[in-house]
Amino acid sequence: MTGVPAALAARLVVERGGFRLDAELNVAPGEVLALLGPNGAGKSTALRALAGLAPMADGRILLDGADLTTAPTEDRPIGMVFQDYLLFDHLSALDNVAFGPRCQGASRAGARARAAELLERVGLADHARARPRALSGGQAQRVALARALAVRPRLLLLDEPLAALDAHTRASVRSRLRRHLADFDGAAVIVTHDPLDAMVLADRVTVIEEGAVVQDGPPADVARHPRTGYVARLVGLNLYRGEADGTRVEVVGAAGAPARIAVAEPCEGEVFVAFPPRAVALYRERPDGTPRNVWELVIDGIERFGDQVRVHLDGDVALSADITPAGLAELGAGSGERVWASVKATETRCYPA
Amino acid sequence: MTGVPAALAARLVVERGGFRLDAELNVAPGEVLALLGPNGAGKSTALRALAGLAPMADGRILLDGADLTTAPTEDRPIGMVFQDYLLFDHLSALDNVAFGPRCQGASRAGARARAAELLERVGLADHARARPRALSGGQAQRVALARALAVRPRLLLLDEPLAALDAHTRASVRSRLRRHLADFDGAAVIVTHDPLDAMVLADRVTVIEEGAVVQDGPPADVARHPRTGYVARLVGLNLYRGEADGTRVEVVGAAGAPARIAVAEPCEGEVFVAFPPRAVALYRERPDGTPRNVWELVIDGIERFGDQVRVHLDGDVALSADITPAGLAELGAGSGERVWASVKATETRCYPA
Amino acid sequence: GQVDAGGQAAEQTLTVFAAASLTEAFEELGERFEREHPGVAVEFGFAGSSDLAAQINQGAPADVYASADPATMDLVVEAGGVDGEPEVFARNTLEIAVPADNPAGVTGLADLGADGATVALCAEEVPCGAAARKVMDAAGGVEITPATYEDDVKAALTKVELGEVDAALVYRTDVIAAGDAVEGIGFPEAESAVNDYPIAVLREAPQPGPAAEWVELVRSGEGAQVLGDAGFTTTA
Amino acid sequence: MTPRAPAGRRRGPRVASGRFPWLLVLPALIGFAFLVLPFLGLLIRAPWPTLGTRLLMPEVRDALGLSLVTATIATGIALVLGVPLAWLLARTDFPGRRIVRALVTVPLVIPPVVGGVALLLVFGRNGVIGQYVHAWTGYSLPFTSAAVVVAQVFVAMPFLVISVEGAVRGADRRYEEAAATLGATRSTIFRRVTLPMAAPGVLAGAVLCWSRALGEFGATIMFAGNFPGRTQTMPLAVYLAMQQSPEAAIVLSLVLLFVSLAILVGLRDRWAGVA
Amino acid sequence: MTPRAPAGRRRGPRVASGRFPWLLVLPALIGFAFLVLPFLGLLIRAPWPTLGTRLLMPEVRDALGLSLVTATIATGIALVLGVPLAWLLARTDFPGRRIVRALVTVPLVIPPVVGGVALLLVFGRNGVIGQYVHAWTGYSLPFTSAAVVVAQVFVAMPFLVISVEGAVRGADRRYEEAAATLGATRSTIFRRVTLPMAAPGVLAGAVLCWSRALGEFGATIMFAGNFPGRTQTMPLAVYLAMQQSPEAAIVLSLVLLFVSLAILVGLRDRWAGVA
Ligand SMILES: Nc1ncnc2c1ncn2[C@@H]1O[C@H](COP(=O)(O)OP(=O)(O)OP(=O)(O)O)[C@@H](O)[C@H]1O
Ligand SMILES: Nc1ncnc2c1ncn2[C@@H]1O[C@H](COP(=O)(O)OP(=O)(O)OP(=O)(O)O)[C@@H](O)[C@H]1O
Ligand code: MOO
Ligand SMILES: [Mg+2]
Ligand SMILES: [Mg+2]
Repeated sequence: MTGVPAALAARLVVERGGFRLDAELNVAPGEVLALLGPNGAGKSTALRALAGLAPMADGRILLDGADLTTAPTEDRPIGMVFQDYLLFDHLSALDNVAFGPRCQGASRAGARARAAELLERVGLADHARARPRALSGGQAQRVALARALAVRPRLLLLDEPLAALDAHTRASVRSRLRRHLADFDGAAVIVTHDPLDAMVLADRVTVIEEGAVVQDGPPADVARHPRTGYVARLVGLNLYRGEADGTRVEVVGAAGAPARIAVAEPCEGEVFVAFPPRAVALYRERPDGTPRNVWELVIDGIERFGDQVRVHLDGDVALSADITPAGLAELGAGSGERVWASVKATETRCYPA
Repeated sequence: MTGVPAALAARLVVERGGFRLDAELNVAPGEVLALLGPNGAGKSTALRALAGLAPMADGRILLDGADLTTAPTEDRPIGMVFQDYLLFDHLSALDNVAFGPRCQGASRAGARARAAELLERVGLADHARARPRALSGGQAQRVALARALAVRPRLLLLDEPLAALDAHTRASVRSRLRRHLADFDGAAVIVTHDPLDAMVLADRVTVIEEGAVVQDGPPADVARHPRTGYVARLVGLNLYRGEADGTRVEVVGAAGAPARIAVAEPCEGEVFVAFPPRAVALYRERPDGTPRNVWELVIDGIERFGDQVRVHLDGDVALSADITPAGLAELGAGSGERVWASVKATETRCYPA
Repeated sequence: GQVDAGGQAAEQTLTVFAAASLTEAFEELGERFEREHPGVAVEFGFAGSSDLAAQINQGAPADVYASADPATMDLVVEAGGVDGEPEVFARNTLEIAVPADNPAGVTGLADLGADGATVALCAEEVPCGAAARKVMDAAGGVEITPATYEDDVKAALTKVELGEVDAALVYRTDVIAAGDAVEGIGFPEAESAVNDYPIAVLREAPQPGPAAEWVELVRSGEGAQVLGDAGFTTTA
Repeated sequence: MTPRAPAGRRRGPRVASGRFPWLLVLPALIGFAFLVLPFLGLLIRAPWPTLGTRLLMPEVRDALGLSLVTATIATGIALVLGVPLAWLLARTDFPGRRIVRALVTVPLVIPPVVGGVALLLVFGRNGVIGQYVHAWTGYSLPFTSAAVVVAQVFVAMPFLVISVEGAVRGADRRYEEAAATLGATRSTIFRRVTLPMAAPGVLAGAVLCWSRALGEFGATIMFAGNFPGRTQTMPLAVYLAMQQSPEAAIVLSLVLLFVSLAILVGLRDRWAGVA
Repeated sequence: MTPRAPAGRRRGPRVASGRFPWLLVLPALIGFAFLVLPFLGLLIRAPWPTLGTRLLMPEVRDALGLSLVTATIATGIALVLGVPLAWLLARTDFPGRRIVRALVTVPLVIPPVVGGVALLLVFGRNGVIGQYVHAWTGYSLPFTSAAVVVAQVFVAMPFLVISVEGAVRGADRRYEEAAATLGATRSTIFRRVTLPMAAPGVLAGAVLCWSRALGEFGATIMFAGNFPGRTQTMPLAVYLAMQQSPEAAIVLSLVLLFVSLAILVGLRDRWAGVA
């Protein structure tokens, strides 16, 4: 984190119950940060701390140079979308969205006009007068989104803003959100479980696990060089950590026994090795030929996956393989059966740990 | 719907405000039905009607032959996961799950034991004593899932049970849920926005749009032969409706002007034509060669999409194309520019409308 | 402002604080007073004597105080609130009140001590209770164990009217006010506990002139007649 | 009185009502019967023929009017002062909050007549505060219509404060957090979020306060005196009627009751939450 | 009394309190001052030296004990009967529900003394119901300690019913639906979901009810009479003391007050919701 003057520079330390969050978040002006992490990692807690809703045990929040660490919530120039929406049930959708502008001193008519415009933008102009309870889950979340955008925040905090949206609405709200975020010169932090959201919307990704930052970088980097099992699964890669010696990497296998993976480019020391599931070929019999990585593994589970089939395998090296339904039929093996898996060394990527 | 004795046979008619749901749902014993549809289509409303929480204007609910149409909610052998969880905040996670068994007459100890087992199953044994407010969104949803399963329902109703879960938990809860559903000889109806959930979990898919059933069938059939734009987008296909005459299909283009698509297998009359985005090739100049479908289109938007790039195009025929980032770089075109798109006739599928 | 019978605005308002038991008699006298003193309106504040004493001691703007009990009058006198000496203008004596059908067949004080009769007495802290104590002592040790020591004479009387008690020791004025629902039985020992009603002009009276005239009216023959109709014995 | 599913504006009605909830309905019926039986007793015993003439008496009309006006003003004042107090008790944490909350119940526990004495001690012409007011302005509060209102506020406001506090405490705080992120100050949050959410509780508190003010007797007669047309409210008129006969008191009480019932029945279920 | 962020068990404390909410705090302070100033007046005026001797008087101890016991029993009865009644009013829809709700407020509006008369008319020896009880069993309710409790329940239960109804009405109904899908009957839902959710409101209602019962005077004296040790509660003792001097009444009132304050301060913020 050098050079770029950060719009948001924060170290968040929050303690609650047995859980402790200690994470540093930095977002440049106009940048969108995606916060990824497994359930219970502390993503919502981090957003709450940024909003001034969770007390910080330590740390500091700087936004556009101003210290917000102890600023009360209502004085922070933020907009927030909550994981469970929290729409005011006694107000119509329109008045929910107009609430923020009203608080900022807009006239009733002005606030409503802005609210109407934002509802239009999220495709809910027809539901302006509906009460939140009369909205479907997806509609409610779009109103929440509009409500947060209505205050023209300098820091936008979004807790899974697209989770309740159907595929189509999601794509369209996502691209509208992206356009809005592109115009936006403040900082935005968006929590999402969908790697696609992160890839499309975010300029940078910060991954939190158990309250601590485990990885941070541009989405493509993170996708290509996952550093934890969680990230690897998220971006759909098989990931291993081991000791490299040239093009041979010694990794710790699933059973604890060491296993070896051949890689294309030589590397040294502590490294990660990753390869995509579709790079794995499966055979009934031990294959001959070029692939230097061949393991005999047991099928642990089979899932349909789009127009592919994902086969989970266990053994010296645990991995997932994506094959076609036709391929699976040809293989003629089911759960619990032993098969051979091969991966070409050129399909693997090796990078320092 | 013939032959199979339905565990659930229902026609649901619900009217609320300006919205009307009129849908027939049939689920065989042990079968899992996925209810898909855009936001506001009436999926939650359908589940509420099945649970006896929304008054039916007409229709009928038969479960295992018994008429539940007018049965009070508490007498229906159902388990339900709500879109916003609705966990009891004054009870611990454990007692939330034990609530149902207690209502069914289990002893306090027995109910707790069952609850503990179910929490274990959803991976939350550690959080048994936590209050719902102290749980993260994903943890809360897993507790809700356990609570619904705890009553050993004959009809399981799940409203987006996996939406708040992170990729890893999602995969593991999904496969555990699948195993549980496999053991389950009742009927299950699951609302989801994720086609993957539907593919993995469901035996049949019913698609609702604007309160009416628009498509129904095994997941693979629905995925292969979408009948509405919503379903097509959901399963990632470009879909058109038109008049076939042999291998030429006349479709109504985006601008209302007729366009022509060449297909491989001859068909006649009203048909759908579908092809996947990855079957589309993009060129800066008009390509020569075999593809008989070549259109000049305008780039409407570009999204990163996993390790691919999805390009949205508009013109005589609106379509999406998936290409590699390298391909996009080579194409050297951005939003608003004109490019040529080609699709091989053999990549298209044609089926009666 | 106050409007008198003639429709002209009253120039003066005389404020009389009086024990609630005087309500009917004083209202009647008030009408006469206003007739005789055009330009003066009489305003009453009826409440329990002790409430009134407390109000006066806290600076209530009253001209006259008529109490049902010398002890409460003394509270005001001790606080220096009275102009001159209080004067007794009426007396009240106890009677035995029984329901109209007299279910317990009460004829005299001795019957109240008998087993089986449910009796209400006033508590000794209030005037009618103190009087009851005196008559019991005078009757030579008739000891009545009541079901209740009422703290308000009207509460005792109401219980007689409703037949919840067979008898109660109350004032003659109360029996008369209650009409046919209650029968009063006099008894000789009552003479030993006559209750005096004192009246006084107050030191901070805003209208000392009319106040004195009011006291005069109450103590006049005219006043005595009205009070007598209500069951009081009078000094005039 | 069979409980049916409500036509609830909020959620749709239940489809069917299920097993009849005797465990709830039975005690509820007993409780209701207990509260209204005495009322029926009064109705039976009331001297109906005299009711008409009573109603026409100007003193009764004056007293009734005064009661309604003062109780309504008192409720208004109690809302303005009491609702913020309820908020303070429910939503902030200051040293001694529990003691403050308990102190709010003082006027409930204190016998009203002593309450009236206490008011005199403070606001009377010789009172702790009243003496200065009187010395400087010549104004004296007791024995005026304003004193009636003050006595009613004193006696009835605690009901409002305590029940609104309960309602505010029961409201989901996360909505207040959401409002704060939208830039709402605590006052705005309270006015535009907390209060509408707690509306049913505020209405309940206002009904309690108004009814209690309407029925207030002891503090009023002590602090405001018993002057017809100025401070004689219905309960005071009832007290004087009681000097003559219980029947007269019953008639006046019934007049007060019917008017208050008519007003309460006329009130909507909820005032907020309806566009 | 600066409002700080609460240490709320439910949600974490706010980080900072923001602009000081004068709009809320100012009226709250005025309201509070208004409620406690008279109390301070009493404290100033109280004849402290006699307080000790008063407290040692057995009649005072008896009256205090009786007051506490009867008010607590009355509150218990009011909870058992009144909470279901509140549910019926808040959660079901039957013809005339509004009228029933208004009728519940009858005992608030009726002057307590008339309320006592009404109780006598129903439960007295010659009462509508009481005469049969008396004829068959020889039992007569008035003038017993039970009658004190009955009078208190009659006068105080409406406060509980109305404020609990407000709280139940404010509770989110969707949780009740969730409970129904888990097989809970309406009674179970009420007991295990609605009631805990409305707990702050129920507690508030119970506090109101208890305090009102503790301060109840008029209906008690009329229905139960005044017999030391049996039916003489503190307010009755206060009233009698008032007949002799306000000071004596003030001392007794303060005794009652301090005890009730001690008990209310000792109460937890919430009884439910804590494991
Ligand atoms: N009030 C609280 N008291 C105690 N622990 C809490 C509290 N709130 C949250 N936690 C714990 O803190 C951890 C982080 O919670 P948080 O809500 O930030 O997770 P998250 O990353 O948002 O997860 P999800 O993706 O499931 O929403 C969780 O383990 C949770 O149980
Ligand atoms: N109480 C109500 N009153 C009026 N209209 C309502 C009510 N509840 C729902 N609706 C409307 O009914 C329609 C269907 O809502 P429903 O919640 O069933 O949608 P859904 O398919 O579950 O959508 P989502 O995927 O967004 O959750 C929506 O248009 C909604 O606005
Ligand atoms: O009201 Mo009195 O003072 O008992 O006559
Ligand atoms: Mg979260
Ligand atoms: Mg829904």
